[in-house]
Amino acid sequence: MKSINLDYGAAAPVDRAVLEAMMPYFREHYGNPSSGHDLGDKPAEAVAQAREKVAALLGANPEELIFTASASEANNMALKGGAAAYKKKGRHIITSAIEHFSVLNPLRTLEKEGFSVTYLPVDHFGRVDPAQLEEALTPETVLVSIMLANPEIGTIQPIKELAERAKESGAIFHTDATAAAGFVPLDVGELGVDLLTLAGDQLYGPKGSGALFTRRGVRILPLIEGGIQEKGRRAGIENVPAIVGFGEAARLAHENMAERMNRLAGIRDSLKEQLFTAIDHLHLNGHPGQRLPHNLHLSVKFVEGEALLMHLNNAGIYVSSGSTCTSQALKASHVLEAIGLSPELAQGSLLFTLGPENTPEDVPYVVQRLKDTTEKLRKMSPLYQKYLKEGVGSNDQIQ
Amino acid sequence: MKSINLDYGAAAPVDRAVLEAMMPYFREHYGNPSSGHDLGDKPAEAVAQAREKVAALLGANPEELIFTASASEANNMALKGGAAAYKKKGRHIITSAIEHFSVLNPLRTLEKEGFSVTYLPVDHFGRVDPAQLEEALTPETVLVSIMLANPEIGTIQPIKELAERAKESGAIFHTDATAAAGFVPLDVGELGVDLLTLAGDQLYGPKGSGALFTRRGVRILPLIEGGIQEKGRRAGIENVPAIVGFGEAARLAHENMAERMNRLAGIRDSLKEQLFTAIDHLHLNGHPGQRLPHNLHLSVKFVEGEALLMHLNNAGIYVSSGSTCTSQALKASHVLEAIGLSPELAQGSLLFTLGPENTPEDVPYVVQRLKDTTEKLRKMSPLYQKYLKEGVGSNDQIQ
Amino acid sequence: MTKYSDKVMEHFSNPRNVGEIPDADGVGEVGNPVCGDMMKFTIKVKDNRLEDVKFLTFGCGAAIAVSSIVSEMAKEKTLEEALKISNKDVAEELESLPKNKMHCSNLGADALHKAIEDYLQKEKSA
Amino acid sequence: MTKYSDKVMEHFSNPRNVGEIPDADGVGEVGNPVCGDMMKFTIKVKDNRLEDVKFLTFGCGAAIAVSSIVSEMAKEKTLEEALKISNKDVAEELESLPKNKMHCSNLGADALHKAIEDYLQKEKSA
Ligand SMILES: Cc1ncc(COP(=O)(O)O)c(C=O)c1O
Ligand SMILES: Cc1ncc(COP(=O)(O)O)c(C=O)c1O
Repeated sequence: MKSINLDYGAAAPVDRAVLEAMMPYFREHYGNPSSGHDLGDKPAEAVAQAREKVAALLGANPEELIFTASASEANNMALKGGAAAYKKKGRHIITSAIEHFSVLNPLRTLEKEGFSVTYLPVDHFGRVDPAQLEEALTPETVLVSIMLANPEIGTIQPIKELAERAKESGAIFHTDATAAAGFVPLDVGELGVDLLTLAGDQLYGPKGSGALFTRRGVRILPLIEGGIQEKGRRAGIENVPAIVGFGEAARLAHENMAERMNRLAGIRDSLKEQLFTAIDHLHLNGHPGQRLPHNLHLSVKFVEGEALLMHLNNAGIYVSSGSTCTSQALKASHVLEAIGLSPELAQGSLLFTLGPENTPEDVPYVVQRLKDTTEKLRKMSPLYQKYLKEGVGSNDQIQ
Repeated sequence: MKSINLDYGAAAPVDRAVLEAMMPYFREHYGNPSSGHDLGDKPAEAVAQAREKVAALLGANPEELIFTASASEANNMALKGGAAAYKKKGRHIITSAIEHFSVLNPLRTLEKEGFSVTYLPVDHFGRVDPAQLEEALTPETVLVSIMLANPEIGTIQPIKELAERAKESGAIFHTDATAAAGFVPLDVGELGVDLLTLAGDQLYGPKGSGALFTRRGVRILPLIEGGIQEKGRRAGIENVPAIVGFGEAARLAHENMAERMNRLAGIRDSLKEQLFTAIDHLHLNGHPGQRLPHNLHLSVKFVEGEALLMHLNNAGIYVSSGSTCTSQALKASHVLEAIGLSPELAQGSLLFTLGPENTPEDVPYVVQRLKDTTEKLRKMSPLYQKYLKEGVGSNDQIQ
Repeated sequence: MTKYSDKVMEHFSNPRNVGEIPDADGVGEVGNPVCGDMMKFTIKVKDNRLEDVKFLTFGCGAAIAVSSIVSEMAKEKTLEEALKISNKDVAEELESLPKNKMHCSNLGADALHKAIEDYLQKEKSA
Repeated sequence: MTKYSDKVMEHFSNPRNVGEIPDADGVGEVGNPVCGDMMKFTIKVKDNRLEDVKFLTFGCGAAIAVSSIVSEMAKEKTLEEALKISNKDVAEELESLPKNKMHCSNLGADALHKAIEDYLQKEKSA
């Protein structure tokens, strides 16, 4: 049977070259980088080199990187650690309504601890308006956290403009670049951000690798305290193979950025065109231009996402959905709600994240299967039957 | 050249079978365990199986385990999360003076936040006295954290007795079993602990794997918030290969416990005996009987640890020391201070942690090299020359 | 993938009694797109028996399978028997459902009962 | 391992002038075991020159190498020249030391100077 993954945002295989780079650090150069003897030398060197490679991807200094075990950890550290470090200055934080839960949930906790948080709305494309940020900033605002690109609808934020506003107001600016790093050129200098989260597993590196860029001079309190690894900013023995893999994945992403972007965007665009040609009543979500090259997000009107997903799954096609029923928490995507998508379209949402194993040849098969599935499900959809009879329900959409 | 690692506590190679078990999860079954499609199935199953294996090592229920990326993370979560969950009940915490920094440093932070912390002393063997714990407990005490075994001096604590006292007083009991798990039979039921930290890399599993046992009904607030992985108790995509490796390492440790203990203790005992026969003025640290089977800790009188370590290193023998100069923070070990070791003996301390690649045949070579090195360094030691002349300085030790 | 039993998967893949009876004797609708599931049952009654049962469902795999199974269970039953089909009966018939999908098993019987009540209501007022 | 230069490693492995001059003209001791390093320099003076310099050191690799290098630098120098040997001179001679070991480079010159001052003190009171 065919197996076509179109959900690489959920997980991607570790790149072959990356895994090869990692292998010697499991059993051969297994030492502790902090050791006072030779067994620590190779691992320490390897970590230093990986730090340089990840820094190069971001245009950062290697010392400005703190390695973590995940993007979630880096986000928690940035927000809780930043809030703790600057709380004497003020207790107001600004974020957007479409952040990942590893940003939103730490902020909920900070709210319980006496911080106030402003959740900026986004437009129908999922963009935060710098003017709205400017309005929300107060002298009490110590931290602003707005993601670089949304992993679901793919929309890329005007980070440079947003960071500028924060800086003018004297607030620290954090951006969660987890979905973007490796797929969009990034330069922390140009962006003007103070803190930036990324993860290795999103750019074909290993799970268990993440980092927080922390601009020199920006203070955050550590989340995991103990030993003096990462200069005391994140305790625990370095996960050397994961860090090495992260470094190599970052190097490859940096070197092949343009080629990867073009290849992925090419397949994505052809998938989009062919789907919209083959199937009626599709609705594109996210920004038409300012979006991740490997991301396509649409709603299949009149049907529900889990049912789509199950039929596609049985045809060896793997996607995800922001529907209520596909979420383990049984809540429709907060991102789709924030862009003002109707509940019905949110239920029929499909997320495609393209990755290394996709080819243009995948497209026709996927289109045919989604067309068949959609027809089958619409045949039993009370909403579609109503639309056929009454002609309503098709244009009650905001855009 | 020979290469004899006697510092496996710092890092050990991933067991060959463990690495083999991990391999399919990097590129083949690379999916996200939370996915709504088939790519998540194998990874989710593998994580569930690993959870059972680690639980079996501890006599715990699988649902009582929260996977983390390190022992440090688990300790931080236990202490900060436990303190936050129970702070309405009281703000007093008890620990010992010889805990790992990933326990001590979070407690320092909690002190800044208004908790008061009692640091129980230890005797010359490094043991906490249950009667002293009983005295220190107050109705305000919400948390007690005492390690199962010390990674440096190897001393094993009377955890069952200590946990009983805490329980009687209504406090949650946490034990850091990082150094002990896999080398000492553990049963959370019998021990009566509420929270227990362990790490995969200490038992020949991969770096980046750890867990916190959390007894059903014991509440701790999460450290890393976001997605609902680990039932919302620890966010971030599961590091599937690391978790699989941890599980397999735990299974092997559980199955081979007695054999491993005997083998390691056998080599350790012979190393100890031959060293004490060959070299004068050695001083055994830690408990003579209640200690980890793979741990030997001694002080070489009149000489400094880093110099010993460097000479041994050049002979392909890798050990560590609690001396000032071998610590990156330039502080002598707080553990050696807590057991009342004189500064001079602390400087000359050597830690041997035996591991999988050690054999009885290593012993004579190590003994000969340490003897040569000691002689060479004593020849240039002002303390030794003074002792030779005046006969003092040899017995100014407490034990 | 969400772990459904073979029976649920079979009904999801090949749902029975899909559609809408044009001149139905009773119509029952439950749910709405906000909560993710919506079901519409139409029934044809003859001699106090459910001569025909059809459904339309907007919803997840479980919702579709539940609709199909309920329609099968109900067909040819007397109205009294059909009204007695409980959520528990449906759940049993399904063999198993993941915990977070259990609410779907309720929707099916609810929609069927609504359709029957609609028929009885019309009968009364006729 | 802690990154020492080749020169430091060479002196650590083969320290020169180890020992204690039995009838020394001057003795200088610095440091103590608590801070981890302790050095004792003994000197023999002839015609205002350091005819012999010996050291005993309890301490880390850097401390041993520094002692050895300082003893070599001082030997045969006049007392005035030897007193001018600065921490900076020692550091340069060592080629490099890890940052957290820089304090060791100070100890060597300090101990030597103390030994010379001890000699000068004795001369004065003699
Ligand atoms: C007892 C104990 N606890 C915690 C830790 C921290 O482990 P990690 O550095 O893997 O987080 C160690 C490390 O050796 C340890 O020995
Ligand atoms: C934008 C963004 N931030 C954070 C995360 C959290 O990543 P992880 O689960 O690896 O910690 C994700 C996960 O997909 C993400 O897309």
